[in-house]
Amino acid sequence: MGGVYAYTDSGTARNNLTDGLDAERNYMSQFDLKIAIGGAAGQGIASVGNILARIFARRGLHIVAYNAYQSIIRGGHTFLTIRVSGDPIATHGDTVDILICLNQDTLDRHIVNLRPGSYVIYDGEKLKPLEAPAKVNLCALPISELAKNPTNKMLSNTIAMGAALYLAGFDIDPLADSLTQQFSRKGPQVVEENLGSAQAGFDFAKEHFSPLAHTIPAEQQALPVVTGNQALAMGGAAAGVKFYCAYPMSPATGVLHWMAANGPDLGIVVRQVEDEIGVITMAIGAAHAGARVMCATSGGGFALMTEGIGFAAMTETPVVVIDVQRAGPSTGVPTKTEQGDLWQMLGASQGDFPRIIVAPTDLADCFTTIPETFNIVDHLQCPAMVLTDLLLSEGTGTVHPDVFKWDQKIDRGAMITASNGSNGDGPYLRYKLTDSGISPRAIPGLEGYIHVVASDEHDEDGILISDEFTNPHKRQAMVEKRGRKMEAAAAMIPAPQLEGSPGAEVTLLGWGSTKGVIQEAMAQLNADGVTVNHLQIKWLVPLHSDEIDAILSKSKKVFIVENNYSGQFARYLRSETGFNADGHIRKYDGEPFQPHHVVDGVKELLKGKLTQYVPTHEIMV
Amino acid sequence: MGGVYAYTDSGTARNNLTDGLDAERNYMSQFDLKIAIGGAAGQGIASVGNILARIFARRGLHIVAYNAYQSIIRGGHTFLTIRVSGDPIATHGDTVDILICLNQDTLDRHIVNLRPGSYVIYDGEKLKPLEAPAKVNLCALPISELAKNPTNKMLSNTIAMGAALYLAGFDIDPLADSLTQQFSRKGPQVVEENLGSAQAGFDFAKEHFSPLAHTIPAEQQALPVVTGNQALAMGGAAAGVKFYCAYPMSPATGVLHWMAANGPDLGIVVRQVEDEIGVITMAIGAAHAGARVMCATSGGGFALMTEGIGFAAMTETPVVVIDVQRAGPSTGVPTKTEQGDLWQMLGASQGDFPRIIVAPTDLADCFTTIPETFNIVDHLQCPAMVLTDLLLSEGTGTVHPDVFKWDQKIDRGAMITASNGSNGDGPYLRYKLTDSGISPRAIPGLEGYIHVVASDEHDEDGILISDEFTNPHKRQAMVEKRGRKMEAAAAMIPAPQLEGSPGAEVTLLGWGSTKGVIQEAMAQLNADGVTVNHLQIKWLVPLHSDEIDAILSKSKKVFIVENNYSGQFARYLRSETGFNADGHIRKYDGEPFQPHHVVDGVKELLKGKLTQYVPTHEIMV
Amino acid sequence: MTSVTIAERPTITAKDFQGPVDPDWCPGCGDFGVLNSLKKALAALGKAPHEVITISGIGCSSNLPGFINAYGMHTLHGRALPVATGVQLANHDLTVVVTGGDGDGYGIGVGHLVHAMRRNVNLLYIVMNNEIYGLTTGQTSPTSLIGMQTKSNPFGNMDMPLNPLAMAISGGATWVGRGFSGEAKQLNQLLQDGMEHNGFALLDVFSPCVTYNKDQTYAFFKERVKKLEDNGHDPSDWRQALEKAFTWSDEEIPIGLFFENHDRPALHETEPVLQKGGPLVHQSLGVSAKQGQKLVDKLM
Amino acid sequence: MTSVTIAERPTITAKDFQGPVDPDWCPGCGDFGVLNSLKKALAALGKAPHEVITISGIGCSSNLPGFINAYGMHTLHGRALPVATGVQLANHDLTVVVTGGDGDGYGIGVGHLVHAMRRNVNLLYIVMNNEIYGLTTGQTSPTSLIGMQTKSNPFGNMDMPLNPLAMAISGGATWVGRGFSGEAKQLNQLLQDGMEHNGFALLDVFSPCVTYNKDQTYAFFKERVKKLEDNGHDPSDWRQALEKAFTWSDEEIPIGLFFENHDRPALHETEPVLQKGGPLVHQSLGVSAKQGQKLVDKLM
Ligand SMILES: Cc1ncc(C[n+]2csc(CCOP(=O)(O)OP(=O)(O)O)c2C)c(N)n1
Ligand SMILES: Cc1ncc(C[n+]2csc(CCOP(=O)(O)OP(=O)(O)O)c2C)c(N)n1
Ligand code: SF4
Ligand code: SF4
Ligand SMILES: [Mg+2]
Ligand SMILES: [Mg+2]
Repeated sequence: MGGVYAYTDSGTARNNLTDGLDAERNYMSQFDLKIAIGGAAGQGIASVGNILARIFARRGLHIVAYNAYQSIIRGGHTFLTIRVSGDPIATHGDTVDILICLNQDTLDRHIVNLRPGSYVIYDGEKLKPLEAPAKVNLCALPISELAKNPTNKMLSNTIAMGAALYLAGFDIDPLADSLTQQFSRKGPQVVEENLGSAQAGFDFAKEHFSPLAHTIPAEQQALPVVTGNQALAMGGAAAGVKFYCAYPMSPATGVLHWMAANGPDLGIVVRQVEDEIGVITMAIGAAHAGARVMCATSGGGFALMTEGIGFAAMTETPVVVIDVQRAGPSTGVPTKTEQGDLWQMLGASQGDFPRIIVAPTDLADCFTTIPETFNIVDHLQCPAMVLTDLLLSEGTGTVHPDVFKWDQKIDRGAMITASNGSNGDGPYLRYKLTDSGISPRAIPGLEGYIHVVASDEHDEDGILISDEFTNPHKRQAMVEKRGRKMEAAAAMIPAPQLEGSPGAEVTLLGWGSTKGVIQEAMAQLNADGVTVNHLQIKWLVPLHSDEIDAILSKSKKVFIVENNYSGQFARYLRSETGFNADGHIRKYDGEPFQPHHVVDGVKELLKGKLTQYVPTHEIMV
Repeated sequence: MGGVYAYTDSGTARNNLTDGLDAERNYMSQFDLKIAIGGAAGQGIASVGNILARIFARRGLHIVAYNAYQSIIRGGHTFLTIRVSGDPIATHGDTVDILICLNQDTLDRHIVNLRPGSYVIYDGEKLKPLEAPAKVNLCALPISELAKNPTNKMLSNTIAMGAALYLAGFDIDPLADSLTQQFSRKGPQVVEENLGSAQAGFDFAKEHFSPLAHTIPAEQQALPVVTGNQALAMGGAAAGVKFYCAYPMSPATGVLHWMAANGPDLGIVVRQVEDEIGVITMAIGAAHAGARVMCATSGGGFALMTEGIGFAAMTETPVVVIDVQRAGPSTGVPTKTEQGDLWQMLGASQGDFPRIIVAPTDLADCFTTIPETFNIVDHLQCPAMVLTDLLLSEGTGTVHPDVFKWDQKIDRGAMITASNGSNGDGPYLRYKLTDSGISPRAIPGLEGYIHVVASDEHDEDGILISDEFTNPHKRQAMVEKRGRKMEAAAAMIPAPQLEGSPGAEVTLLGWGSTKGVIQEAMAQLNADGVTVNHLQIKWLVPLHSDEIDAILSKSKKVFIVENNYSGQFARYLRSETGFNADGHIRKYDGEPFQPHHVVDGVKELLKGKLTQYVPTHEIMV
Repeated sequence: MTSVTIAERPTITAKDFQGPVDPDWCPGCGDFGVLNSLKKALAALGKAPHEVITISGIGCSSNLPGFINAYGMHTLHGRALPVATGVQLANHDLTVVVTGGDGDGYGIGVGHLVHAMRRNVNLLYIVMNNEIYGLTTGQTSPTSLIGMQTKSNPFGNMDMPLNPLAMAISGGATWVGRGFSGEAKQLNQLLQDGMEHNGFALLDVFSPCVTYNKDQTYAFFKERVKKLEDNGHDPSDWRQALEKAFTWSDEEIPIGLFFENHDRPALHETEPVLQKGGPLVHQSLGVSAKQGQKLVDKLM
Repeated sequence: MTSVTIAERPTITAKDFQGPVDPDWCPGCGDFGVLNSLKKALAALGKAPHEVITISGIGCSSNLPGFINAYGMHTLHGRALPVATGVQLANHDLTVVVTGGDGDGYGIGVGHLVHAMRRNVNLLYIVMNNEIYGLTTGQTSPTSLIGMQTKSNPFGNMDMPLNPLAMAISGGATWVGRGFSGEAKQLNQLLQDGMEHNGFALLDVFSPCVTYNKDQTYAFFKERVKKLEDNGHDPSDWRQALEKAFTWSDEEIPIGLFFENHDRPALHETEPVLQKGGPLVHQSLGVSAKQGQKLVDKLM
């Protein structure tokens, strides 16, 4: 039996809930610290995360933060993990060194997962830990004693930060600076309360505990902290986006918020539209008029855009749509991650036409991909879909400041923007049949280039061949003209490269946002004596099938890692190459892979009894 | 290079324009007659076609009619071919025996394609043939002399029919009966004019020409003449559809028109909705309330429905959507055929979920498929897409009256429709985790079964696990529950069967509406000494991959025939099986395959120089 | 449908509509008031929970069906009305209540609203209008006032807000009202009347978002709302109704029943199949041999 | 944009707008009248063809851009308005004329219409209202009258028709008119006024479908239409405008300018980026090093 579920019936195993958390996996920097903060929505967790992230990033440490949250404004359970390292990192890691619990629920959920030597910080007067695993340090703070103002509930967060910084081996000054900055607009009293409380937390920890043993790297150039959505938006600005329109949808709304806040300064018109159909069609209108145009949504909003994607293709209008994937189908789990929209991108809209699909692989790549993609779509005059996911788009981390290159090449392709444009002989033909399939496009308003673009099939001059003048030969020529444009596409992008030793036992194959987790798993596996190399696919359409096939055919065993149920990439790869992977590591519970999930999966698959491994998420969020 | 165009770069040849029309290809019945009528929209061509079709079908002959028309109400060029045979037939064939030209344009376009021995009928007073091929009989009618009322322009059609019937070897009576019936409501004078004119045309032909040489079979049981859309609608009625809603869209509107005309009598509520988003969501509402619900659209309308498809999947609501494919992308060519929506069906909506996709293979199958599909979706509680195309849905032909079985099995699956329904112990759980993944559904209004269905992810009891109660383990269980439902699907449908000799040189592989043309090509090829067998795929999801693979792996050479540019089925098949075909025969000019296109393609591909053959449509319509 | 006759019914109270989980709305959210009044109104009308279906789109307000004990559908963003139309036509014995937000109903879903109104589908549509997108954490909605600063308009909204009541009155809704979740008693009555009305009833409710809308707060409305019934408004007069729909000032924002029209049949009453055969889901399926023969005969 | 100043302009006539092919509408179709009047109105305003863009959806009426010499976009069914909004905001030097049918604009596209009106996008929207779906060969449209028999309602339509003018007047359109393709002179004037209006102008035009609508024919309208300007109508008074919008009888179907409001800025005038920098397509692209540094600094 088969169908779209063809791959999923093969034997599947679950990892043991506590498996993989016991082993020490600090194979990277000397300095690698993981702090987690849990509590209810509305308890200020994101702000604790932001303060800590900035503190570390300002002294040049690398951070990655992942927030497991829910679609409610107050209550429920939010769990933010922030990992800090002396070296560049790409995931929030596997374990927690310091757990800050803002409510009992957090203590109950997470204490069982703590490793020996780790700390749990909580309000000792209000919360009671369940039995903790051996050698976990219970750091119960007497909050009411330490707080400098008993009516300010948020001070407990400040106290916990003070304690955490001591345990992490840092001094208090950067926290003091941050708090001063953060609270100065609320007046000196609030600043004082916060500074005093932070100090009290710090001192209490100093008195009762010894800090984690690691060497803190010397202070370096400060690093910017960015979310994937911000990086995408900034990439858009750098690429020369002049018109951004969107309809709010988690987890893509961050792009809109950045654009709305910065657009007016940057000369970008930003419009919130009535729905996603309006978004894509307004985007196409503005793009046809000559602007570089971007929009972003998530899977459900993209579904509404699909008719428009075909319209862009038929009129040959370049437009870039970001789809930030979340757990589906349908409304699904709006605050959880998944790589479940690939086939929606591949199948968006009826008929055959050129499209670009690209899945950025990390935060820096979110920025870089946008100008790259615009140059391609302007050249090919077709729509592009940029496929990220909640993990990447709402994920937060440091990137090197040089990533933000503002002098991007802006190549608008064969575009006529002035009346003395390169019309050549004869009347202007918007859809001139050329060898490349690319026909110079003139923007409306120019004398001498009048033409009509249509969603109906048309002739070289734009006149419809769908009504009175149907003609199978012209129709065939137009289909082939559009199709030919894809021949140039592959040459515009680099082929994917194998990372790691070519002769390795296992090749891990992933796409998009899983790059970091696979790399980290690869390092761990290699350290564990399992030789692994890695191929990450960014450009999905066009796909460098031959190059990929050449790499994979030399691999000993290929395991595909993806964050969905049905193996959307595995099936797509097979449709393009016929290639069958040896094993699959999949996750579709809403939470992202952690490195150990992949490590465990590889080891399990190597035993040869399974073809598919599905880890069970240990952290209950 | 690859991407969605992977297959299309391989060497492609064009047939010569007149190639394949010269050879005699009457390998079927002793009696095989092709009449074509051409003119402008508004000249009454469809009505001539209908009259002739009924005349032949009433005496038990088999007919197939295909109308090449345009998206205008008056003017342009319409070309209707009607083929009549003593044996069952499935295509309108390759050639024309009698060409009726209602305007000069038709004469100019089509006379060049006529074979020796054929006839061209036209108004000799108004139209002038270009040079005709040798031995074509020019049957110029003196219309003004023969017409019984000079002011009634439509009489020239009647005269032409009279002449055509004589040339075809029939007598005039059935035409007289038809005309009487057709015009009786316009009064005796109009009837008289028509009868007299028909007779005049008949007599004129008798006087000047000898009829075609063939034996006319004895009169048999009359056969019903039906379009694919009518058959789909009737299949819906037979399946127990109680609610039909749609938004008009060519070429799917015929289903709506049939339903609107017959629904009230049959107890079917028929609603025209404001758009296709409204259609699919209204359909889901009615289906959730307990009705069997169907709707139909074409690719652009389906694009708007995709978000709803995911909603049906998530709420586990059975609903059947017909997509009648037309030439895309976008508005494309609304009156032309294509098999270009397969990937849209495969990719419709974000996330992974069960869906059924079925492509009926002929007119009778249009009827039969609908009750089959309803029983499957009621069992699996998921959406189904029925994929036809303009060729099949607007194509007209005879079917055996026994095809219309009205005592269809109606199996609504695990459905609780009364308060004493099978609830078992404990509270009712709409999404109970079961081995099969199927959970009994209760319709709203029953005491004891209150529940809420949601597009958000939910627990067994329907309570959301997307907001406050997110839980990766429950999420995983729910994804797997829905996925498990597909395990039952394949067993509910028959595996495809190879037709023809298993050891043949070539296996022709097609899907959906191309069955007839491939069968006819196979017969021709076998007659020409090229042994060919044939595998036609109807059920696309689930796909019997193993069975198909087993058949194809035994084939010597597999050529895939499909009516699109990018090889949507070839790519899908490869995604499911890894199977690579040896050659491809594709057409994407808006017109359907004719048997000789496939015959020529096979012969060309067998020469070994090409992997893809694209015929050029000879008939300029 | 299996239902008991009124005489045998046990007394129904608001408690019977207590949902399986507590609402996860922010403390103080206006939607609590709507939910409570709805439960009371249903009880006051003597509806049994299984006779009622609430249908919503997506948004904070659209979470309501999960918080009430009744059949429910939590559909797609903006699509509650066509779903509800399907439900209502398939089983017109059900009491259909549609609930949602201003973004859901007046933004992405407004096209369906326009058509549902003119078709006079028999249902009550409650729009919890907080002049903001709540669930997506605070963007401009179609009813956000000019100048309002939101995450999507940090420099102030410049799009003129939509006037839902004027649109409904001039668009064919046969019952048009506005409530305020701070006016529970009137709201309860409006909900009852709207459910009793045969045809399309639109009830816009000011339901403050305490988290994201700092402009249109409880206090804002408390100061301004004036009850139509206190001022001799005649809801059968569309001119008066429109006049009041366009009234919005610091002195007066009218609430109450703006307009009603009892002269038009509801959609299901215009469907011969339903008039003949009763609720569709209880009618028999398929085609008899005789009917079938007639259909085939037409083809010959 | 390269354009000549008015003084240097060659005289423009309707002929300059002659399209590349003849319309393939049925002989007698009302849309011919609209096309002809539009060409004349454009010429009367002295527009050069390349300064104009016509944007349509899908339908017989939506084929118009193919039949006039101007820039054009023949978009998706129901989506002309958001496309046009994008064009207008990207280049507000263009004269944007949107054309389409009643099904396109009041049916599938009505949600966009509602929002485009309240945003006051500067364009003229011409709806060729034939009370039927023409291109799809004759189904009920949102303006089809009750009782009308069509292929999708062979037993007679029962849905109340939508009143586009009432919707526009109460929905924020700043210029609302109705023409009749049998009244060429008035139509020409209305088209000119609508194009000259700064903001959203809706012009509904009775444009008979001679092939599928046998009820609302030329004769039907000829007998009933009355010109507003002949009866002292005051288009600045929304109450009068609504009164007239609801007038539909065998004695009077008003045509002319129903309503206008010059007090609201058009959408592009509320966009600071456009007010500062002129048409967007002519502004420079990208981010300077200095601006970029500021953006990165915010992240540290
Ligand atoms: C197609 C689609 N687009 C966007 C969203 C994201 N979304 C969810 S709720 C919402 C707006 C909610 O606003 P409103 O209807 O006013 O409800 P409130 O939360 O204010 O009660 C949006 C935009 C979605 N779920 N689906
Ligand atoms: C998404 C979508 N649904 C349906 C159609 C089919 N369609 C084309 S035109 C049309 C209606 C046209 O009616 P109207 O807008 O009134 O234009 P008219 O032909 O009467 O001028 C429809 C339903 C389509 N093109 N796209
Ligand atoms: S965000 Fe606003 S609308 Fe949503 S629950 Fe909170 S207060 Fe209510
Ligand atoms: S069908 Fe009607 S609307 Fe279309 S062109 Fe013909 S007359 Fe005009
Ligand atoms: Mg809201
Ligand atoms: Mg129309």
